[in-house]
Amino acid sequence: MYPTYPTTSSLLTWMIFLPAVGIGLILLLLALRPALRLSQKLLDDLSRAIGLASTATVAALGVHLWRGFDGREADLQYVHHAVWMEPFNIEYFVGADGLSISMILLTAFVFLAAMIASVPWWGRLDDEHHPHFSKRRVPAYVVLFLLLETGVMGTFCAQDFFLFYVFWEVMLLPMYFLIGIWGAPPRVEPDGRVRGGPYAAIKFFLYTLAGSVLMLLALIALYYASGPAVLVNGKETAHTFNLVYLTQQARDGLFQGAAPILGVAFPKMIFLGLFLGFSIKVPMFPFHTWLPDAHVDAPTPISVILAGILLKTGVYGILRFNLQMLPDVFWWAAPAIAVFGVINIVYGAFVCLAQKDLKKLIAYSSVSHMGFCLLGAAALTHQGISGAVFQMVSHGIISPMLFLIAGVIYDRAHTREIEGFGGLATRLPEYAGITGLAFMASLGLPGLAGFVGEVLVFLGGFGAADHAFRWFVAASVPAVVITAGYYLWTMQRMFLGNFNEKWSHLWDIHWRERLTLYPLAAITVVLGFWPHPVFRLVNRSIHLLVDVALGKGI
Amino acid sequence: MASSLAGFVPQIVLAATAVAVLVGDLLLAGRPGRRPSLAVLTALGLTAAALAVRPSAPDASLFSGLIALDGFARFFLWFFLAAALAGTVFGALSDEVHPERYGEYLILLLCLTLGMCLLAAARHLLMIYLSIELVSLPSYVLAGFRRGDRRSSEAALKYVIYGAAASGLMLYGFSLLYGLTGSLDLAGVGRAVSNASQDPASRLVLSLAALFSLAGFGYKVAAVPFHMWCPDVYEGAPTPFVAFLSVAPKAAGFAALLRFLLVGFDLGGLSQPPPFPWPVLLGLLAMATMTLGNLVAVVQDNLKRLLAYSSIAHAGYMLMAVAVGTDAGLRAVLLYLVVYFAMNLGAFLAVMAVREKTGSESIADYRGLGARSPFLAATLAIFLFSLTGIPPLAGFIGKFYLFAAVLAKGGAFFYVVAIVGVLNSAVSLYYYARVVKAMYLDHPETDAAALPLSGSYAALLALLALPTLALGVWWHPVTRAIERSSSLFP
Amino acid sequence: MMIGLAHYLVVSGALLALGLYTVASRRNAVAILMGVELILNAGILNLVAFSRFVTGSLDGQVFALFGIVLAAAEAVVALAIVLQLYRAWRSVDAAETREMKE
Amino acid sequence: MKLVHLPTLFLIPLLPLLGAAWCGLVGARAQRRFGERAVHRPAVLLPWISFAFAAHAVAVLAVSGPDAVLAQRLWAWLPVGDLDADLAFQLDRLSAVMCLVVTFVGSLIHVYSIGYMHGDPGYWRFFCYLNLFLFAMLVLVLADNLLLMFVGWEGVGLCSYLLIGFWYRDREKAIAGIKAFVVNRVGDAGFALGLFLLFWGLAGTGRPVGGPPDVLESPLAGRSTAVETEEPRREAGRAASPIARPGGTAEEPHRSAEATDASPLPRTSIRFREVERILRDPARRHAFASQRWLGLSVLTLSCLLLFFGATGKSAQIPLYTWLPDAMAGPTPVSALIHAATMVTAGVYLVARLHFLFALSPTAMTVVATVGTATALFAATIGLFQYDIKKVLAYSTVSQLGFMFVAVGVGAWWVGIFHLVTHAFFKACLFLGSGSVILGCHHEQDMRRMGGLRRWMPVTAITYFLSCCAIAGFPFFSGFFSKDEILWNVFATANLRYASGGVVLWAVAAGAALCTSFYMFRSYYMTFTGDYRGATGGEVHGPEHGHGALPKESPPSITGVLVVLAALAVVGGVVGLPHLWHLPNALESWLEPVFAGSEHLVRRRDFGPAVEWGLMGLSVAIALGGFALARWLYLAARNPIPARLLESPNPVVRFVHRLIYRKYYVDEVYGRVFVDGALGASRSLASFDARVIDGLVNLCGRAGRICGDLQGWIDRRFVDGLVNRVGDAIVAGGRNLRLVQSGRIQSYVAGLVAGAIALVAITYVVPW
Repeated sequence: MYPTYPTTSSLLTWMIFLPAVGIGLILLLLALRPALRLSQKLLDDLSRAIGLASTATVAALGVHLWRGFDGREADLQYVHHAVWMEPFNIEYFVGADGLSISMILLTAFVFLAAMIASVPWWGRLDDEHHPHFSKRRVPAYVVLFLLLETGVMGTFCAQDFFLFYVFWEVMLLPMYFLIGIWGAPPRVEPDGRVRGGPYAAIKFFLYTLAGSVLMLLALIALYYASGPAVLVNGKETAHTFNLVYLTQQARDGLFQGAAPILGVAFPKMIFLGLFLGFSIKVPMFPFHTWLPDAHVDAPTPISVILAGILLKTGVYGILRFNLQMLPDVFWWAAPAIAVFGVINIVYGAFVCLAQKDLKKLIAYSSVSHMGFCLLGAAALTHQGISGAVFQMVSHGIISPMLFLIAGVIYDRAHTREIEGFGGLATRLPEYAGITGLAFMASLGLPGLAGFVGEVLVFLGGFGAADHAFRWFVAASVPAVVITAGYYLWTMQRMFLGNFNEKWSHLWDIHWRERLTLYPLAAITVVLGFWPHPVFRLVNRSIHLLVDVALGKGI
Repeated sequence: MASSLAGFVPQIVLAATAVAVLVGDLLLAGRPGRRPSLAVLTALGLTAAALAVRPSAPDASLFSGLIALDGFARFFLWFFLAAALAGTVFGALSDEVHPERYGEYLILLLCLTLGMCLLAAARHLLMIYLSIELVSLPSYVLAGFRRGDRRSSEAALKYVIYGAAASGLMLYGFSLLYGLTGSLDLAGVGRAVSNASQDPASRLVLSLAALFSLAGFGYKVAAVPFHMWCPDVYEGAPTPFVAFLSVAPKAAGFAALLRFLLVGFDLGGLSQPPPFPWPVLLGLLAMATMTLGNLVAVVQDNLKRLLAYSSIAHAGYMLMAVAVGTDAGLRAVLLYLVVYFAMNLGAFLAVMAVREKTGSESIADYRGLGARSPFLAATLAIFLFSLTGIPPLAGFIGKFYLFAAVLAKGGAFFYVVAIVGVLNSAVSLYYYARVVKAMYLDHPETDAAALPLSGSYAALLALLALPTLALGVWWHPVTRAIERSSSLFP
Repeated sequence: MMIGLAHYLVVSGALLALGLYTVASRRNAVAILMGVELILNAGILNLVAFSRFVTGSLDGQVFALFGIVLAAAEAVVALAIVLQLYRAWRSVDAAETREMKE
Repeated sequence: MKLVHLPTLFLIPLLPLLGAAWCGLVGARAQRRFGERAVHRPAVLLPWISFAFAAHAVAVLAVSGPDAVLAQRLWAWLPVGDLDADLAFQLDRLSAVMCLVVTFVGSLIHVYSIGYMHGDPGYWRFFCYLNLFLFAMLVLVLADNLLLMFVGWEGVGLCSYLLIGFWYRDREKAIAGIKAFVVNRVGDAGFALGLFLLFWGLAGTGRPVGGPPDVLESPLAGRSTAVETEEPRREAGRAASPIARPGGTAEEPHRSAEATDASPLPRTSIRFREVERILRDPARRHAFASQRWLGLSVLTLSCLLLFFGATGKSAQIPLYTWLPDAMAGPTPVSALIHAATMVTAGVYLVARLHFLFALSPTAMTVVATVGTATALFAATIGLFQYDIKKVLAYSTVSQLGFMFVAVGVGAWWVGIFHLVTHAFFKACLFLGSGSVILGCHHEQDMRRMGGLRRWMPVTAITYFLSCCAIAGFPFFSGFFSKDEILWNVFATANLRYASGGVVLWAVAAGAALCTSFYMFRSYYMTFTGDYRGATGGEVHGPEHGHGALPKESPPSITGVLVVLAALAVVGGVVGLPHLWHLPNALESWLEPVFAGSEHLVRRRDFGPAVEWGLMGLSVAIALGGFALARWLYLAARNPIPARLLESPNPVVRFVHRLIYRKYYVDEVYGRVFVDGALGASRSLASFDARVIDGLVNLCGRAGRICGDLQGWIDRRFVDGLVNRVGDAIVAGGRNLRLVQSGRIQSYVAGLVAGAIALVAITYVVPW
């Protein structure tokens, strides 16, 4: 029988539900508002403060987690384990292993940055004719924001499939409203199509839900195929949602025996069902088209979260479920995944080259960079998978920077048309500098975080057992050149050349923006030369994944 | 006989309440406070009926086998009483029920409830027919309750004709069944039907009998192809009644159908070969129902009509689990009915509230509701997302159990059914989200004045939103209760 | 010759068919209701016939009695509704009284 | 090989980084507050200190024996699987030479920049970039593994981008920067692929040949490596690198001393020392060379890919086009980055990987051939340029070609030798040209100069001396190195085609001739005759206080020129030819580095007579070029050049235009690659917007359409069905009008039809 994981710490639970506490406080304020006779402004400021406090506390707990986590231990740590619903053997089972820990920490910090970016304090804000999103319906915004953090954090912590699914879906609703309400107002494109926040929101929502309903089926089917297990309270059960057990049973070949679904072998069908859901989140070509719309029309902090965190949930799911639970099928599917990864990389890069909207360019660059994760994971080598995970982290640091940068210019100029600018470096030197750093990091300049992930992915991909991967790498390496091309070109069009007097009213970045940008920049540089903090946490567990997969693969 | 009466107390109380209301309505005519006192009286009666149920009574059959007294019946008894209570309150709130005629409304409602209670318990073709009629006749009247209103009377006419034809077909089906099996008692039917199905000659008769009978149940649950009355009636009938109609009679239909199939046709599949290909037929019906419901709902502009189609779709989801025929399926349906009770009634209540303020049910007039009446919009959003089946809302749990039952059954056919099902719930998001979008993301071009929500509405919405939220994370009590009430008297 | 079950069934089948045809073809609401009555009677006739020829028990006939009563009740309700329809529409033409449609 | 732990090694690259940080973070404010002093004092001082540390390190190296290597390991950088990329530095005799050159010339040029950049608003930025460049270059030189080298490799690329586009307000300059970076990246892609191929090729030798890497590894073994990623010193990988981690103890070094050669070979590695050790092992070497991919031996392929990277960085065919444009940057930059240091990185790479290249004659042949071709090609372009910096740029490309020839024929030390001398005289030339440009108020066209010797004597003399050096006048530094190259080319037998040596020698000699010619041409056009430049103050930058006429530059500039010129003259003594039976310092210094590969390259032996003859020939070439240039261009008296330009002869015109327009290579590249990429991107973007999104929306719309359809079915089809049912009921459907009824009837008909349909279905489905 497999080990049952008794509760060792409630830290993760706190990290998940502290935002929920914040929500409770804000709702309480709203309820008591007539009694306390709070002015609108006071109410807004209070809710902002609550939001900041909750996210900051979560980040602090994250630091504690980071210091306490033992990377040599491949097993789950900080487990909090209790029976949730007897009838379906559903448990509340959260824990962190090397795979989730990096994402948990990333979530904690990116959300803090995003929260800071969504308050109008500590800086000048020119919004007389453009009402700034951070001043509209603030309590609702903060509530949804915190709900989103709960969902994401839970997704990364959950070790029970049902729990995972619940958190996975919890991410949807707040995102829908955050994009829809606080995003760009509806507008009519030149070609007559109506775009804008509402459109992007519903598109995102439908895409993701379409993916996740199939995941639901896979989840249930997996449950009924699973073997006997033990709940944490010692009760013997016939089936289980417990990921640890499911993994063990899958590796014991329990699912090969299961009856095929519609003529397809059971594990493969499950694999596909899960993979579809995750690959939409990644987003994998050709399911990526929700991403540009969502990123462009979401308010800055939400784009930050979308790019920094939500995309990672897809890759995380692929690693956590498709690879960890069904390694043999993953082995079978790896070349296809790699091909899609390559398409993401190259295709995304080329599409970037043609973008005129800064935010859209960054969005497509995300498509390109998430391709690395797919390629690296598919390579099934230590370097590849470490690279994929590190790429998740680095992209989770860099793309928030990029979106914050896009937000900076949009808040001032109320446009993101790259062509419209020019010579800004003379007027906004600090902004130009930080932008240059972010761009360089994103184009994978050695010595910055972006490089580590990319080079490891390439190296790992090149060493894959299947020599076709050498071709995949060779095919995607030129994309690096294209990436350099579009970033430098953007740099040149926005900041270099003659200063466009039209923008002489702009002002350089202020303290709120520094507060978000400089820490991220610092992390980018540090991880570039000293990625050890990440590898220390993740390598052990994810290498075990690969080894198992390889053991299966032969 | 006495023992039978002992087990029959709740129904008697119900009937007595109806009479009491009738008398009270006459006595209180023209007096102030007539409506509230009647409402209170009804509420008391319903509570009394609910209390009169003996949870621990052993399963038995009353009145020489006309009525079953088992957990199943008990569950539905409570369910219908609760629904009736909701109907009472809704009627009291709504301006579509004229205060002067509230008494009539209540009487009809109570008779209807009585009919449903009998229907859920009926284990005899005659009893089924009688109680279905007892459900139908007040429904017809209630559908046309708004005198002089064209739509209302049109709805009533359509309803009555359709319903009469359907029950006529069912009667014919019953008669054939009687001829085939020589018994009107469901258990007797069940005993005889399997060997009747062995003889090829009688197969045509059997399928005629079975499917004509199905027409009767199908029209109660509004399943394709017996659904066509549904949208028009929903649109035309007074909203409080529609809310009630979309939940209780549907549930009654499912109760009757389940008993009819499980007892009369041994859907559980103990006897091999099964007497009739119900799983496949119902599976096909389920797919057709949910698909049609969802797809047509997409193009609706009137929220009531949209909810009508969505209720058709939900009937499809539940049929899916009925088709499975297993115990898990049965429980899934029951759980789903509970969840559906909360979220659907809530949605209709919100519609009533908006109609009261804006006098309109078209989605266009929901624009900006999120700003104009935050609480109302929030609760409506909760109900709609729950109907979509998104965790952590109750609707998700309901759907989860349904799909779990289907996949547990397994087999290529049911995998297809399940896939169609989930795709449908993805589609359903589209039109539910349309409403939410209108409320939150669109801005009204007309006046954006705030819509103050009356306390009673707020309280009721909260009351219904609470289980919709709570059951999403803690549904254990309900499932435990259902465990106990899934026992069918043979 | 002896009148047997078959004859009854044929008649009831014919009644059913006629009833359905009436319902499906007539525009006048009252006429449609008559069609419904025909359908009901088809069922009732079956019940009587079966109880006489197949089972020999009386429950079929009891059922028939209930059926007749219910048919009457239904007719009452339906006619009332038709009256109301007439008040509202000044017409009992089912083809004209259509406001709600897709 | 003996490893010596030197704890101060990391300071050599670190100090310039500190300088860069200072200038970048507080430089702007400091400049506003305290003036330029606050910027350039630290920025110039730190490089000198790091030069001091470099000198100290070299001294330590010299005293600790011929095969000693200074090393320092800071921390594990990418400890993933078999990848042993540490943040570690090593200083062997090869990198020592580079390190000295870089720090010394670099520091000199910092000094020079004080005067040259005086008054520029971006003063702080300039020194920030310059320091950053030194940091990157030193990382490149001192890296102990390929991946860390790659960091420096791209870092210098970044700096050159920043510095070329330093005056970013000028769109042309910014574009030139982009071009430099992107072209370099193309090369870097090759570098990376070569690195991967090398790494996995070696890994492939760690096990039965041909077996796919990693797969045969049992999960257990994988687990063990995974375990140690936490404690990143692995027996296989690490034992060979017994360098202390930070806080490592002092006995580390001599524990390493006996450990190294004995320690078992790692499975694979990207650290130079380890790779060399692996390739020394005959079995592993054979296994490595016998792997094939794409029909080529992995060995050759990785060499070629790495060399492709080198061509990018060192501006060789086909990736040389960025260097001439790079002249858009400030002149000190051109001197430091685009003449002395960065562009030589490719040569350094090949020399650094001598043990790899030496194994593949094919790769060596490619290197030598490309080098020769570039040398001649660029030299011919240089003939007709008028922009003084363009002339120097093309001469740089051509000189780099010479260096590649040297390393390509296995005369690694000679390549390095020429690298050093070239660093001196080309830096001097560039700085001289910079001084000229400054003197002529930012005029670069030689046709608008002339006679400058009168006004700027120091510049003129130093420039002339450097010209002599580069042309290869006897006893000037360039003479020794270039002659050595030509001799080695002539004598090589390592090329893959018959008598290759002689052919290449001939071509190289031609290139040398051109070099001598256009260098003196530039000298005479610039410094002799009358001043043709614009007199009168109209072209003044406001920051120049002096008058209209050219004027000698400040001492911070001329001083540097003098130093460099001196070195350009005497620098050759480090590599005196054997022929003269004098000690050859450089060769003997580098001998231990290349010892392992010397025996792998084949060369023919000729008597000293031949060697003497060739030496005389090269002297003749140098003098010939000089004489021709003097005859044609001295004081612009000779009318021939003008007449040649005017000549109506189409052939002459064509040749002239062809060469003047640099053989139209830029145009072709622009058409093919740039426009190609842009076109592809545009089409893909529209594809994305239209097709894919379109498809998805289509699905969405399909749902809607189905919905409408369903509604439509409710409306129409049911009625239609009624018609059919009616037909059945009413024989032949005579009175259809009766059947085309209102909705209720159709509903009921639908009800009946549905029931009947279900009955029918029961006949289809199995019971």
